[in-house]
Amino acid sequence: MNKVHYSGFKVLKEALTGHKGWKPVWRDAEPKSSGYDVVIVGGGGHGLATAYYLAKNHGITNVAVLEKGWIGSGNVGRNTTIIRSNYLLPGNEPFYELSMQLWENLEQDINYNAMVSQRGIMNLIHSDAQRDAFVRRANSMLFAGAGAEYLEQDDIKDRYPFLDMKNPRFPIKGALSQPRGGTVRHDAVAWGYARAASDLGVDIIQNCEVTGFNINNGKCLGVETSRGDIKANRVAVCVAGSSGRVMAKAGIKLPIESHVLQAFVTEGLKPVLDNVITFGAGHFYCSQSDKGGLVFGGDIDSYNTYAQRGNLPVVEDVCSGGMAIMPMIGRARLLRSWGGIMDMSMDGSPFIDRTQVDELYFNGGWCYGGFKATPASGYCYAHLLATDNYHDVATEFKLDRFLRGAMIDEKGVGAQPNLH
Amino acid sequence: MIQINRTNNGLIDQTKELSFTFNGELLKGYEGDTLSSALLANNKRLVGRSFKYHRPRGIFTAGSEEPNAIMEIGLGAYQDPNTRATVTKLYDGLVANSQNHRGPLWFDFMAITDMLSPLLGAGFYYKTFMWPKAFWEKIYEPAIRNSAGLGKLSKQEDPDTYDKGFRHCDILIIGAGASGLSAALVAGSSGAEVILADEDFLMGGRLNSETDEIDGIAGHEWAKNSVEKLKSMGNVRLMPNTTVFGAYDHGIYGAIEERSHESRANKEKPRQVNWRIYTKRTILCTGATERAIAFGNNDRPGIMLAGAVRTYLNRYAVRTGENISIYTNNDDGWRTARDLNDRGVNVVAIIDSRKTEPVINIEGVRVIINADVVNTKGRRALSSIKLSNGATIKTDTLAVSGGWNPNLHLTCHHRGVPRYSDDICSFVPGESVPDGMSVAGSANGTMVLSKAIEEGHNEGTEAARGLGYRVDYTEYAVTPQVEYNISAHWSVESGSNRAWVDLQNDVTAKDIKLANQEGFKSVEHVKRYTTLGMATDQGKTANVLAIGVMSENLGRTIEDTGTTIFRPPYSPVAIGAFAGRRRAKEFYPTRYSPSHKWADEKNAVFVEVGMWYRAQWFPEPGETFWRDSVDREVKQTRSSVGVCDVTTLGKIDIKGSDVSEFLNLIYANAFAKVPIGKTRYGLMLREDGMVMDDGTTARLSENHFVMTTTTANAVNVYRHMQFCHQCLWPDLDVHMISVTEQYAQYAVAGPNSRRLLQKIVDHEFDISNEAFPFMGASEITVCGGTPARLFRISFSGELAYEIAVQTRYGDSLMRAIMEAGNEFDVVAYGTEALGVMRIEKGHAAGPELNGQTSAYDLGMGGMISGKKDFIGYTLGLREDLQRDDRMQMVGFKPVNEQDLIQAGSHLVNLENEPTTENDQGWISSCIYSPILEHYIGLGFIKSGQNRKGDIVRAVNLLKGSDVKVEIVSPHFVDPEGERLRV
Amino acid sequence: MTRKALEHSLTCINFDMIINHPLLGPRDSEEFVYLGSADLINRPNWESETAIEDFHEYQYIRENVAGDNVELWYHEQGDQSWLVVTRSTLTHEIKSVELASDYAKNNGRSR
Amino acid sequence: MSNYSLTKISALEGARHDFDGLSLTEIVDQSLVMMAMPRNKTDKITKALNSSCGLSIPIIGQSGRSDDDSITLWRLQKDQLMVYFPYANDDADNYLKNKFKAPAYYTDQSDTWAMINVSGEESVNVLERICPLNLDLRTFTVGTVSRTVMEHIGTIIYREGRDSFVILTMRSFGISMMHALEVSAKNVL
Repeated sequence: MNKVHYSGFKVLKEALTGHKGWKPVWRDAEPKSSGYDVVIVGGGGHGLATAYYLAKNHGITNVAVLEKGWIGSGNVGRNTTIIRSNYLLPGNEPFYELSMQLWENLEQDINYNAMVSQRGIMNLIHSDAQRDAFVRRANSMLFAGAGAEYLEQDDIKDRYPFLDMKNPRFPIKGALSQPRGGTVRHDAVAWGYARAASDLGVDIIQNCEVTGFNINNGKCLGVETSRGDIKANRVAVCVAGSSGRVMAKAGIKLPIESHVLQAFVTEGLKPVLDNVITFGAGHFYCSQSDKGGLVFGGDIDSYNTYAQRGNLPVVEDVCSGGMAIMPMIGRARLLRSWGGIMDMSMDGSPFIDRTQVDELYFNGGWCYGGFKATPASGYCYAHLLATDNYHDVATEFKLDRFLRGAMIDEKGVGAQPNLH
Repeated sequence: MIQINRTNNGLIDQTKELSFTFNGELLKGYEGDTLSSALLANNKRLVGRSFKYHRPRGIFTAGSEEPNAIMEIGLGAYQDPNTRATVTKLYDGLVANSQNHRGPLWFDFMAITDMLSPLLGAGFYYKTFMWPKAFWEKIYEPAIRNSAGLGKLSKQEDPDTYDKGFRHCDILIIGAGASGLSAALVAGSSGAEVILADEDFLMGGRLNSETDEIDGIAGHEWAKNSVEKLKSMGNVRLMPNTTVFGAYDHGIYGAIEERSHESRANKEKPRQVNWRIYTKRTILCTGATERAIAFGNNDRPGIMLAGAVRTYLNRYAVRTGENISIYTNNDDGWRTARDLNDRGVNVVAIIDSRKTEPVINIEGVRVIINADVVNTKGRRALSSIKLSNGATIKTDTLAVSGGWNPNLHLTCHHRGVPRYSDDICSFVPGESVPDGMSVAGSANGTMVLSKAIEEGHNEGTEAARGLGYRVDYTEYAVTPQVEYNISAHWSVESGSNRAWVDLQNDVTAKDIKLANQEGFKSVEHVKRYTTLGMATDQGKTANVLAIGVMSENLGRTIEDTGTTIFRPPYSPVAIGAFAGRRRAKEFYPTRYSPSHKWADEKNAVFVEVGMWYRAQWFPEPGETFWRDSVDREVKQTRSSVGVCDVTTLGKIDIKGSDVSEFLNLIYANAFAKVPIGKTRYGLMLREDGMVMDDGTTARLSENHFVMTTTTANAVNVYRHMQFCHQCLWPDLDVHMISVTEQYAQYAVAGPNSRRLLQKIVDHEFDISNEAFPFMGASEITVCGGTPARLFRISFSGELAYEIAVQTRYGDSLMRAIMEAGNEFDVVAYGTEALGVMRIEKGHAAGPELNGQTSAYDLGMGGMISGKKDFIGYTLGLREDLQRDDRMQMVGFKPVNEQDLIQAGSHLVNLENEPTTENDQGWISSCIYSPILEHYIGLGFIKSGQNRKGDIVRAVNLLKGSDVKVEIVSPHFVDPEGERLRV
Repeated sequence: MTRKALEHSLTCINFDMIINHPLLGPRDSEEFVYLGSADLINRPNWESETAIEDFHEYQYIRENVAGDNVELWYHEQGDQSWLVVTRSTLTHEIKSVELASDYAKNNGRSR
Repeated sequence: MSNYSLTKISALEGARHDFDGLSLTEIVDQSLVMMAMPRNKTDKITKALNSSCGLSIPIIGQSGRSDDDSITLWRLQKDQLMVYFPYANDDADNYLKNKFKAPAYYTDQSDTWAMINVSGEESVNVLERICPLNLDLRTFTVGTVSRTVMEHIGTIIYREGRDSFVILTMRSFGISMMHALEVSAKNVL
């Protein structure tokens, strides 16, 4: 295949020659009858990243990524684009920190501008109890080398004069900031990984829905799809919100429920917000995209659903959260809303693991933290698939942890997915 | 100043002149105008600049689909960015400014980007700006962000208020055009509860824009009469100015009612009301939106939709130019020529892309059949057009019609998929629409007026009958049948000239082609790669056109190409409207305890705890620092007596013959045999073995218990108990009711607490240590016969009681206690002193009961009964929860007593560095103990219960502190618990 | 804990449907709190040999069906009854609603 | 005897607000008692209520009145009755226990609730801004009683008459509820 290297010069050259030289960003491949070393089920961010790192880090290139619809049509295409590594528990923090480091070098690595923008993320603090909890979290971050800063009231007021510092409900007493946090152009992550993986020989097969698994005395030999059977030495599922549906075809039940998370964007506005503001107490977080839209979200709709749509009270709840803390947004208009299906696990933390079926592997349970995890998820999943060993930062994401009582429950709300 | 483009008549009041300004220029319009009709009347053609290339743009439509004429309206904090001039009702004093340009509108410095456009094609930014690495955030991105975006937010608090409301009906009719009105007339006549909503301030829909006759009178007259008829029906509610923006589950619809006219007159009144409409049936009569045709330079001011030209002419009495041409691929375009001609406006030419006979014969108008417009000229306004046959025509306005697209958005809000219809060359509602919804009129693809009216009537009848209403009203309005013929025509080969598809986001046919060439073949991919349809108009004029262009590129049927998914809102909604009243203090309701007024008089400093306002401390004169007050409150309580309002604790009355058995199942410790008149501490676990809550439960009589929970968990614990009863043990005779609000409850603590209470409690009740020992509970009377409950329990570690009276006496009892306590120098203490004393005593609370800790972790493993089933028993036995190297709760004190320990610090062994690997635990709670006169803390450390005496580092990298602390017992004060029992 | 518990009690009312209460008729689901699968009614026997495995399955493993889900809703701002609702997770259509106490008894729960 | 005596205060200290077509008034000196009906006692209770004062147990969502109209029964829950009646003393539960002689568990709830009367021809127009229930007279008939949530506050609403409602919220929320009603009135009237 003939690769195209992206650069300013290339863009200039093409501009002068009518853009005739641009090739498809990735090859639209047909399933190989000879089969694959690894078949990855799910052409979202995690699946495409896994394919890329299998090829790049482990030299495994006889790989297919199967996507039911069009690549990036899942949660990587519908989220609030935030990246951060500000976790509390040792089971999580080093993993998300690896992810952050991979984000920091992504564009040069895959030669695609995903607009990784480390504009900083700020968690607002309103009470002493909340401050103590955030100090504990900040130290987890600092112990892991992720970086964290405490912002005093005055710093916040100077940077964000439009925040309601003296809100009678949520007086802003300070904030925990991770300067390395930020946002990424979400669709571009899928396209960039697809392009890089495709260039290394990975087959990306769209409109190819997995309808079953070919399992013979406890061993997975391949998948049945809407485009015929595909042989595979190893099958790696990572289908986020569809985890329950897909794994059921292999007869596997999971500690996961599917819920919908809505997100919202306003009409385009001139720059007002230069970082990510998280207002946990009011269920609201917000950033501004390069196009000028305020991108914001809040809580999940809290009932099991596979319907990619939410309902009104969440919209109202999230917007009132926004009004409580930045009352200037009252006259900004909500332009679009969308719903993503979240694979909510029983402790709010993910799985990257083998299953009871040989050669069938599972990656899921990302809740609404999946986007920021994309690079590390692909990196560690590829590591497990290639070496059959858990990557050092992903040793806790096992499916049997509830049986052992080794939950990774950041919020401490227990086995109730809609509260994580 | 005269409005040079204003003609006669129209549905406006030309006797009521209104003044407004556009970019500082004072202009006039009339009552009934929109901002756009008034601007056109004043011959304002250039009204804005495009998003990406800053191209000069003019008014393109006459409705909510407007891509170009979006402005900043209002001043200061009242400024509304991105407001569509086409739906803004003109009012006296309106201030409008164009947006997204540097320098004056007529000379935008940013127009340089238009010159660079070859570089800036679809997705160019994904391919560059990567070197050098650091430049993206420092240089490229800020530059992009500043040139992107549209209107400006004022950055001031929104001064307007908003409200919310709930309405219910049998039949919701969305859209008050011909079909909507017909549906409403018949549904209304049946007696059904009907709501008729329309986004326009004037009901009638297209009838107000056209010259059709209905029942022998002008269509807009018929609409007016129909509205009057509906007004007279008690069971019909008309909601003009109301946009139904979303279809939600089970017949719930979201709608925004615009009331700016009211809020401008009276600032107290809401600017908008967010209605939640509950309906059994819905009839969607939202009409259709016209689309353009993509040809070279089709974006110049003066090029607009043919239907809009008619709207301005017929409804607003505005001619959009002096020499107007029409370019169409359907019959409807010809009506524009006819209407203009009838009103004496010069029509230069009609260009029809079809091989067709003239649809309407108009004297002296040049008709060019089977031809296309390929290019246009005119920098800031259209001057001429070039045709495919080589001819050039001078014209100042080009009315374009590419056909009409049904407004079927709401049929897709439950992810229904529209179907392509060759008859109208557009998408029509598909099989699956939201339950209870039907569609009528042009929203359903029925473009012929007479049929649309019939359809509305039939759907109205159907809906009413379906709900069991009788329908006698069978005649419906008649109008001459006018056919609508169209042949698909999406884009014109226009060589090097750009043909615009999405006017607001500057997406051209070439951009779509490039996206396809680069492998973006799904309509969703194209949308995301080119940003097509993602502007404030949500692609209302662009999407279908783009799908047509894509299908041509890829040689696919339009059906196969499909559409993107329509999601709420139908048109953008102000965030303030969704928030409604929930702002500032009104974000949540507020709960006040019975002693609030008294505490306020005592200058208490309050904190919000689960909506309750609780006193944190009571500053005395001269106390400047909060800890002065807290230390005093603690010392005085421990040395004599203190009083604290604990009304906010959850209280649950539990009655029935099986209560003991029930409590034994929901508490981890034994509860089968609590004697009457005794209180017992209870530890409640979640099923996963983690601690959920703790509290005390007293047995007042054989079948009557009263439980207390923590303030924060009151609701959850009650819910959990209801679950256990109704879902797990339904046959137990147990009846629960919350009495949290029924009783005011005060803790009276300290060595003198008994002596104080003896002055309050009626003397027939003996509360001596012998008669009423530790953990006693009793129903008594106080202050001369007022019923009360007395419990001898202690959170502070002192001799202490909690006394409860009916809330009506709460204020009075607090005052009485304080008065009776004078001789003991009684002190009122708040939640901070409470916190200090519970930490001195080693009681776990919020920071320790954080949902991540088990009874064993908290050192309460001994309480767990192994002899019974209870919630949390079995899963609490899992191997990892039983490991003895888990983090266990202990106390900490600084090795150097001057040192400050900080909550949130992590713990590492002396020889180790602060890293994740070396992390041993953390400090959960930390206070200065006025009794011990140094800081003490509670926290969790691996194997803590066996490490008493060890010295470790408490590291807080965030605040740069690192102190040596000793692991000690959490019980700092009176570890043996002697004081409780005296 | 306080703030979290407050969030808990509020996040739980974040949905909007109409639930046809067997005793009260159609009610906005904003009055309800959602828990999850009605399997939570079938609490295992603590004395069984495999108690830990059974409780693990009971507490953590979910059918997570794409289709009709039998689930528990609590009418907190109503009559405080727990309901067993059969609802499609694909369309949100509600097929049936019954009192959890009846459902529990029919599934052999007593005391 | 103790030397102190206590004086009682109602939740809203007798607040009253009048608007054009609407008045909001705190209801005082009314008592509210919850009767929990043990399993298999329903028949006995039914008989006792009837013989004591001619009350019959209404269906859920409805109310019933005693012969002399003084006592109102609200049926909000399967195994519970709420008794709403004019009584100002501190022993409302025992008073009813003795009056009814019905074998139920009686719990005084008089101080659990703040009680507000909303009356006037604008009542429904004002209430529709905060009340999700359909208050159309044909649906929410006189005598209908229901629990719901208004402005995030758990509420009981009882229709006394065509244009007269009783709104109950937990006592500590009383001020917030009165505020919500005033704002509705200001926005609408």
